[in-house]
Amino acid sequence: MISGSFRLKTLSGERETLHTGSFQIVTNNPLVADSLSGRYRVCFLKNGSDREVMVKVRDLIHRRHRLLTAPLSGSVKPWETPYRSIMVSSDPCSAVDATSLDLIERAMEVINRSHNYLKTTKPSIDHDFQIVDLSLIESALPSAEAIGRI
Amino acid sequence: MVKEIERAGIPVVHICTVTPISLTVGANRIVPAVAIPHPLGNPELSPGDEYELRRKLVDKALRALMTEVDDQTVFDS
Amino acid sequence: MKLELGYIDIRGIRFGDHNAVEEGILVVNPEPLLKPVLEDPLIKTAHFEIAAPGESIRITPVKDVIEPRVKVEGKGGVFPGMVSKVDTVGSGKTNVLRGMAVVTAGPIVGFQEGIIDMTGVGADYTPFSQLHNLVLVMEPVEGFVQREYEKAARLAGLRTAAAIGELARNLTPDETVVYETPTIAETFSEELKNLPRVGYVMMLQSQGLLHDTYVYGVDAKRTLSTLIGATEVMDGAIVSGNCVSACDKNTTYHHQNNPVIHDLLAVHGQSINFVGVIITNENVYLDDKIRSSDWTAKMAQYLSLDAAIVSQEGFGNPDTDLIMNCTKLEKQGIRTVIITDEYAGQDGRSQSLADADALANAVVTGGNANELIILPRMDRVIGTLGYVDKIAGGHAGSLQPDGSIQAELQVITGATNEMGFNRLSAR
Amino acid sequence: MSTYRIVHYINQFFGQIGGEEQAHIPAEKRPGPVGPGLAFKQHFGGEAEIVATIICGDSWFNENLDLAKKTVLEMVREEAPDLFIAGPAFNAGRYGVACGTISDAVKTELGIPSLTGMYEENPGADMFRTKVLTVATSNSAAGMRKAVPAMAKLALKLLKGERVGASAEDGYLPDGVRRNFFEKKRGSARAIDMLLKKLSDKPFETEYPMPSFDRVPPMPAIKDITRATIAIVTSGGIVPKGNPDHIESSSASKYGSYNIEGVNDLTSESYETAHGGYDPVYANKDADRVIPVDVLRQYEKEGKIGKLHNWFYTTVGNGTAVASAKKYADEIAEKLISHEVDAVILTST
Repeated sequence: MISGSFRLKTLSGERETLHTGSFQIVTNNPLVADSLSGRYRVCFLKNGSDREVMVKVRDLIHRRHRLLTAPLSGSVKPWETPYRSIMVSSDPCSAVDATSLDLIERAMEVINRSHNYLKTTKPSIDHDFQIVDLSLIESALPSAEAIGRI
Repeated sequence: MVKEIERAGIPVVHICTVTPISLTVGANRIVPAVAIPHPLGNPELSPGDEYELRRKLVDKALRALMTEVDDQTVFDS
Repeated sequence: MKLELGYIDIRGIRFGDHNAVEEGILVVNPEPLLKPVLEDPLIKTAHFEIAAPGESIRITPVKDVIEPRVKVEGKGGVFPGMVSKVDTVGSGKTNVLRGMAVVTAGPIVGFQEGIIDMTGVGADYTPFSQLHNLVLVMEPVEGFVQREYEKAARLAGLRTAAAIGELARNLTPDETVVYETPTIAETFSEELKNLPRVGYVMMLQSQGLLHDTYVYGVDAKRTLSTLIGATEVMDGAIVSGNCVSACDKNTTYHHQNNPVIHDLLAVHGQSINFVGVIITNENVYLDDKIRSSDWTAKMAQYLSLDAAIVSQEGFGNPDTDLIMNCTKLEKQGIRTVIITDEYAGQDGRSQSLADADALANAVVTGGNANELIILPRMDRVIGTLGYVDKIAGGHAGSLQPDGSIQAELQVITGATNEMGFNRLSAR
Repeated sequence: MSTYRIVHYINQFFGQIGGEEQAHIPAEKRPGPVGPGLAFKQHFGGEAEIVATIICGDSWFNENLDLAKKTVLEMVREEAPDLFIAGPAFNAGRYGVACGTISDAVKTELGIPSLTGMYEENPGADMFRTKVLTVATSNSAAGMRKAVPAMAKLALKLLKGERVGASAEDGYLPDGVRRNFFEKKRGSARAIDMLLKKLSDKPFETEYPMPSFDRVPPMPAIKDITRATIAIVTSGGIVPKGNPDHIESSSASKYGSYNIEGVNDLTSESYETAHGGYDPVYANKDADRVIPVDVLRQYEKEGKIGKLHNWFYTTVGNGTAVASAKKYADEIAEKLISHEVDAVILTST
């Protein structure tokens, strides 16, 4: 698989075209780490909070990585689930991606607000939250893998 | 914040890494910065080179302040 | 396309020794109906319960709500690609058991929400309190795989609704309404060409387990935005596989009775020219969002639309799809109105949406899903209250010692529907 | 049944003392209702009564703000009312500001529920609608007949502790709090109505206004930069080491002003960032990377700029969170003007 960004030579100079195949998944979900680490690059924040996952992703975006999946994926509300998995490009682009930044900042606002809510998530349903989070990030894999395939 | 200061009658140059955001918040004179964690620096450079980089950005900002604009303008060269 | 809906009004449901609709009463003999349900190895137990409007009954956790129908004339059968074989529906004649629904209830994951109260404050917020509900309560076998059990429960509901609908095949409808949609050529006819060309962009939740929607049996997340006939939607082409976000998920009943389609057809030929329906998905992968919204805008332009109504499903990242759809349409000069709901916090002071754009200047809201309500104790619970404490992580709904529930509106099935099914709003 | 006690605030005109020529009169208190207060009486249906009316000149209130607030608050306190009503002020600007100011003060300082009324374009409306329930009125006193019943109805709700409906239901200006209510039509029908209006370019009202993105015309360029005083403002959260003002790391509720007289270079010993919105390592190591004090000091010495203003102002803000910053941005702007700053370099992370 080719990774990184293609550089397209045009008459007006060089410009970036497409982020390609290579991606990483930032997660605090042990089930995602277990299930996907073998096949993909997974950055596992063990015992990390959903907020810490977002901070990690935000810092990557600041370092010019591009956000590939919606940070608030799923309709399980951020104040319900402790798990979050986000896909980010493995390699940096040439500039900070404004859309990625906008999305992560808005998502973090929602998360910040949600932490004012009472947290009573029970361990017995932990595994179900993990399964749903895994399913959400898995739903992005076919699209992510399709790119760069010729 | 850019808008409130400019509205009060003082010209503002906004040094900002992500220019689309600067455009959204309504800055009129915009100078693109280096990176979010270090808008006016680059830790990979030697201290001398980093100062030089910052000096050039400040020059650009001062030039922007001395330039008449009638619309939002990005000073990127 | 021309679809004739024959409405048979159901005024009550009772158990009996046979299955039939007799003078507006649905008589249910559970055994033959439950037999195919229980043949699924993943379903451990299944039984029916009956809930009528005004009764002191709480149904929870609700998975889906389905209106029983039967295809009497024309191509295809009910729920094509799911229950019947794949064939284009939306024309001919379909009989509808109006005033009732098959409701599926029971656990799928440990944090499920979805409450239908048949009386009290909660009943005001869910349209399903007004229906005679035949509730199919199911329980999975031990050690089930959620994804497989969701499918089993989904199909059980749809098949049961189909079996009930079959009872109406030879009945004479109480009311018959004909819905007709034009071809593209007809939208340029003499009587329509001077009316504004209006389209409907219907967004479908499509993100993974508990968040899926199926179009003719196809998982919507693996589709590009496409055109579908208004009467196809009315005739069961789209079904819900969505189990979370009770207040703003579209149940199968919502799709069958899509209010935007219904109301647009009602004024078609008078104040507007209803050109067509575009369905588009809400995926997790950002490039999919960009591609799907691009495609929506392209198709709207291709249809030469002047205006469009965009309806959303769910909360959070679908706000991004919603804003993308809206702004891309507006930038092409297509006037839009969007229908959404809000998560403005319990105090109503937070930003309502996770995305925003000045071009989205015409918004209809289904209300603030975070608003707190107190649901009084009910005499009878169908399903289990075991999830109420865990509903939405335990703090959006919690069971009080007196049996009442303090909850955010989001736990109520259909409360803030984003197709505009309800009268609820916020300012 | 005892009736609820209300104190009513009106200006010299509605107090029937006189027009603009009497606007200088200080606050005075009279027992019972006066002017519009009499109209309120019939709408209270005996459940509430105006026990006292405070009449105050608009100029006197606005020109002696602190004294006026203190005087009126004292007059209200003496009556120990259950509710305070100011106005309605319609489109009278100074009257509107006075009504907003005093009802906000009564509410926050005396803990007495308050209510006012004015036209939506009254400057007082913009300033106070999110603080005090403000019934929407027409732009002139001709609208009294409509304004009084709306205000009276809301007053009784407040007195009885009943739930306040949504702004569209109870007729007050949107106050930034989203409240649910049932519309007459379902959402899909409302969407079609709205679309038809939008299509025919008729005015329509969105049910959820998006956060606004207004623009400010650019100020003229600096003619002679070598004589200009330049100030640094940053949303990058640079603060003296230890964060003396405890600026929060996100959605900060305050800003800091810090003196840099004699500071030629920001070092890791003396400055850091309080911002939680980015990786702080680089800024903590050298805060000049966020605010270029070193370069500007050098330029000041070289005469390339007139002067580097001796204070810098710092906030914490994500690029996208705009609205919350408005309040302290106004305060910062005020300080900059009073210090005769000619231009600002604003840096964001």
